[in-house]
Amino acid sequence: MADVAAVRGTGLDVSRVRADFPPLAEEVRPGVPLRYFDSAATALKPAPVVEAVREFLADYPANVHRGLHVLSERATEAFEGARLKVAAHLGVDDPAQVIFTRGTTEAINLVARSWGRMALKPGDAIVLSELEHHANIVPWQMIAAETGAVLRYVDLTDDLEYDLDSFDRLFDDGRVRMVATTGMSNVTGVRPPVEEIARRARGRGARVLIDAAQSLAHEGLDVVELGIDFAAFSGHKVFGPTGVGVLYGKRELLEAMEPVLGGGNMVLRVERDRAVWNELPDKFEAGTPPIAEVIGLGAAIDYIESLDAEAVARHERGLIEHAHATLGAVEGFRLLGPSDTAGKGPIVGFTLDGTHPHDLSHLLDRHGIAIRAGHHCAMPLHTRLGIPASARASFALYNTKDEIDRLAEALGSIKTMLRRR
Amino acid sequence: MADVAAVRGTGLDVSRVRADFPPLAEEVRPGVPLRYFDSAATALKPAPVVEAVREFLADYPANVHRGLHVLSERATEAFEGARLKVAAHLGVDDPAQVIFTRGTTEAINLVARSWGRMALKPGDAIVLSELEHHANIVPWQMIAAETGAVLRYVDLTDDLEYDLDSFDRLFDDGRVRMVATTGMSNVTGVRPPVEEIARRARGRGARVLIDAAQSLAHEGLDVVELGIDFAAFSGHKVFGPTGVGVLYGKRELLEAMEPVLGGGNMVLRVERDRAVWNELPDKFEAGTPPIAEVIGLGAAIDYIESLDAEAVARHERGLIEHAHATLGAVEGFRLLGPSDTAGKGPIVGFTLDGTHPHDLSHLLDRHGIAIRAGHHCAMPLHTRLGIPASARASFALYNTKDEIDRLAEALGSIKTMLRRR
Amino acid sequence: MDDPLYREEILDHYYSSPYRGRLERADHACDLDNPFCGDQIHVELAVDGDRIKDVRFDGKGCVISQAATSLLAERLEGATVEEALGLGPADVVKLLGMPLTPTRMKCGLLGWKAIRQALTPKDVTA
Amino acid sequence: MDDPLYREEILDHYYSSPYRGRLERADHACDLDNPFCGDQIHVELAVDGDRIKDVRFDGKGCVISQAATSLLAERLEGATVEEALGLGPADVVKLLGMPLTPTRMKCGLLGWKAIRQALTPKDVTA
Ligand SMILES: Cc1ncc(COP(=O)(O)O)c(C=O)c1O
Ligand SMILES: Cc1ncc(COP(=O)(O)O)c(C=O)c1O
Repeated sequence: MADVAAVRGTGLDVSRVRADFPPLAEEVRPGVPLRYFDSAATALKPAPVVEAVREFLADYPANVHRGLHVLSERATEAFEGARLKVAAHLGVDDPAQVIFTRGTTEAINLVARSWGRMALKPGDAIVLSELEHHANIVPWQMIAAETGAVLRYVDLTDDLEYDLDSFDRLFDDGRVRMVATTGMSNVTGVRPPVEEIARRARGRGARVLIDAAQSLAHEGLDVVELGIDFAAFSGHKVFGPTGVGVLYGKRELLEAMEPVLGGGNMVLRVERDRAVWNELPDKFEAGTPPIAEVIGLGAAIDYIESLDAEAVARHERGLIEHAHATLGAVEGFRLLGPSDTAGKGPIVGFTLDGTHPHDLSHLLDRHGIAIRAGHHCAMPLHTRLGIPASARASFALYNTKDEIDRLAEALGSIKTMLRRR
Repeated sequence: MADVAAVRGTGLDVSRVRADFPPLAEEVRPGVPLRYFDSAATALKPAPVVEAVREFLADYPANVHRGLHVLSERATEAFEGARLKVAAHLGVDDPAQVIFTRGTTEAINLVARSWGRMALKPGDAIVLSELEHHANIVPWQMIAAETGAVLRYVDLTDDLEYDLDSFDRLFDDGRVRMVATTGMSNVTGVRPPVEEIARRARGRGARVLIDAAQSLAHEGLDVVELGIDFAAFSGHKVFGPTGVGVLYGKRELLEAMEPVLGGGNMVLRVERDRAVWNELPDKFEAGTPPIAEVIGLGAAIDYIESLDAEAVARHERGLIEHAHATLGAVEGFRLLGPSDTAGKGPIVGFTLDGTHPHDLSHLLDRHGIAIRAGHHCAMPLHTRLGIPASARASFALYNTKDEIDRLAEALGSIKTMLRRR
Repeated sequence: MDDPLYREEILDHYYSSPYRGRLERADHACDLDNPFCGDQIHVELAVDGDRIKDVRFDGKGCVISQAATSLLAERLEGATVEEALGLGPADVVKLLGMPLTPTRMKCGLLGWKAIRQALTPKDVTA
Repeated sequence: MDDPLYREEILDHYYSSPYRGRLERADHACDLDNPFCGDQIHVELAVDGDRIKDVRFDGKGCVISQAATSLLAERLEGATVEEALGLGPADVVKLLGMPLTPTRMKCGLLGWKAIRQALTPKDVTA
């Protein structure tokens, strides 16, 4: 791999990182090594994450909370330890502000339903953008239908970037109560200016939710510094296991909000006809939590923090610049979103003229190359683009420029192969 | 182990089964082997389950649904294969009736909210019993508060068994719309007569939900034969991973019900202001599902089905009879619930005179013995019993009579140690 | 790295199917789409008694969805309606000459579903 | 299998604490319970100036919650209110002479919380 040595100089030893991710050493078919460009769908899991999950399931698979035997104490310690790690990673002092969910989707639904029911009145507005994933659209549609609130969409620029002028105009009538925005588009990699969005929204009395599902795999998120009200992300996209996600919320809001799920652990007392809610974070964690998964997420956070964040960012910036240059040179390649890499993360949404994304993805798989094809759960964005589907190559810290070169080559050869005879 | 040979004759090779559960071979402290009597909180996981989860995370950690590369196809196949296994285990032909959730708690909440909003009117009644776990009480309290429905509780007999006469009387005014009952009390092991409950409820036009969280670890559940409308269980209590559970529902009901969580996968189409729901089961599975966990649950179902169910039942019957006899002989031991083992599963809820359950559990841990102490998320039952907390020893197929003898001995020695001087 | 699924014959059906187009008079027709990939298919059939005389299709989509529809059209011209309704997913796979993964199956079966739906008496359609 | 946490001294505090009972006149009092295990504690304090003269407690619960409260009562008789409010969880652990697991900590701190709450000026209580 040509660029490994170069990168080493920057503080990220990519070949060592790659050794932590078993599939990268595999061949998907004899002689065809895997090139994994689907980290935006789910990231590969480093060995310590896999081991943390395995260890819990095999060695101390006990339920947490109020167990008084050795296995349960160990499980509880690992579980609550992971909460501390997540809190620290988000810049939060108080671990009770970290609620474990199944994923980003459940986290956003929790806010939409619980905060929404409490705060939204008919005519109130929720501001979204066409960059959003369905997870940050449909829950708001549902609560809007229930409360009589309305959705407003920020315009995108021609480059598919978040338009702050359009954003400002949505506040004219003073009805905006919530601004929910992705930290990074999962289709184009575009990063809305969340600091500025948060600042302006707060200044106008609106709450702010950041969908950090994509961004947190590439950059930190200091929720306190940003002063945001809610943030959501998924374990499986930040090198952790499936089945776990996080909702961060401001304490005053979480305390005022009603729980969404009823059951064990979220109550202090249950009588026949009423119950008294437990304190944070338990109030929002009904039932047996995803214990192995939370512990695995803790290991993933450890993994991320063990790396030099600056070096990772530099490496990923190198990847996206290389991808724009190399893939952009392929005949018929059309990039979705800005060609300038400054405002985006390492995700390349594209189409290849005359080729359906499904065929492309299918045929790339013959080359061992994993990308995604489809609407990527971002139909409003595709409607705006006037295409039903697109192809997406997404990169993570374990990818290399060399791999991207293989993608460019494969695109070229597929284009030739599919050429109309 | 004295009884292993005896049990072998019945078709269950307990020592071989034990070898599948790594913690059973461990010492919790030097010289102190683990005796795990906390399976009702969470069951230990057999090696094939641990391996199935590990394999997904390490070797093919791809997102499911509509991925066109080799890893994603493999993940999708394993994921949907697990759904088929669960369906078959429940006697269901149509896998779309199997919805994956985080656990029993989320499954019951889904029904309470979605079916409840659709079906419940002010004054309608939901029938519960004091045997229920908070997971089968609080969600109904919440939807009752929202819809104006009321809860009615079936009386228990003096032996803490489900009283069918009292049950019948609750139907006098024709307002009962739902009967939700546990398949097995997690405190006493009592098994309500679910067949009869289902028959009578159906005959009076009420829907039936079975909380199979405890029962499914010990006996099959044929939802079609029972003719029930909904059933819920958790992976982690049937030897599977944490983070996954199942809701079974009748197709006609699931089709009429609205989704609870919005996001990716549960929609066919998303426009700016509206969305069209997907078909079953996707409509109720928003976002990235717990993929590793579902696959692990599939392995757990395989494991259960690889054993001779009759032999397991006989073994567990032997355990509970032995426990009643042996523990019952300990001075000051008070059994909660019926002393007849016929109507109960392998769970012993008890108190030991003059000993607080917490001290008991703490001190048993010194003997390597893991039990639970507390209200076990069944406060209404404890209120009825007039005690704030109890101790619980719960058994699974991997326990032995020999282990139960150790528990009896330890109870005796703790009683002596704590004796007032 | 060639994929036998995308062989010459299949690409011919994709790029220049003789069955692409519209009929002067269709007895049955159906529009279907797969929102997940945006594939769209329109099929038309002309039937004489219980025999299928002509099949045409139109649509946008991936090679597999379009070629499979064309192959089906070829297979069904001259067949009886009963025969057409008797075809299952396995027959579509046979026409394509290659097994499909579950995800690709959805592409492969779009035309089959449309034809089925077109030929199914309306009062029985779910 | 003996547990040093449940040693003679602790059991004495549990079974026959000299601090169990009620005061004739209490200046401060508090009731607390832990719904998860049903432990209940009632504490009373008599204060002279800024000095704690007498402490009594009553309650039901596990050895740890009751003994810890008794040990605290012993420790606080004669101490200043400021000193009492300065005690933290670590001090309770020191009195018990053994580390507690997080779950057991909840038992161990019940009396400490009750005393703290009793001594905290009411307008500051959260
Ligand atoms: C009878 C019963 N129902 C429901 C539950 C809740 O299951 P979970 O915590 O896995 O959601 C449990 C276990 O805690 C239980 O024993
Ligand atoms: C930006 C964004 N938000 C939300 C989600 C939903 O995450 P999950 O499916 O893990 O709930 C995703 C990923 O699918 C995403 O990319």
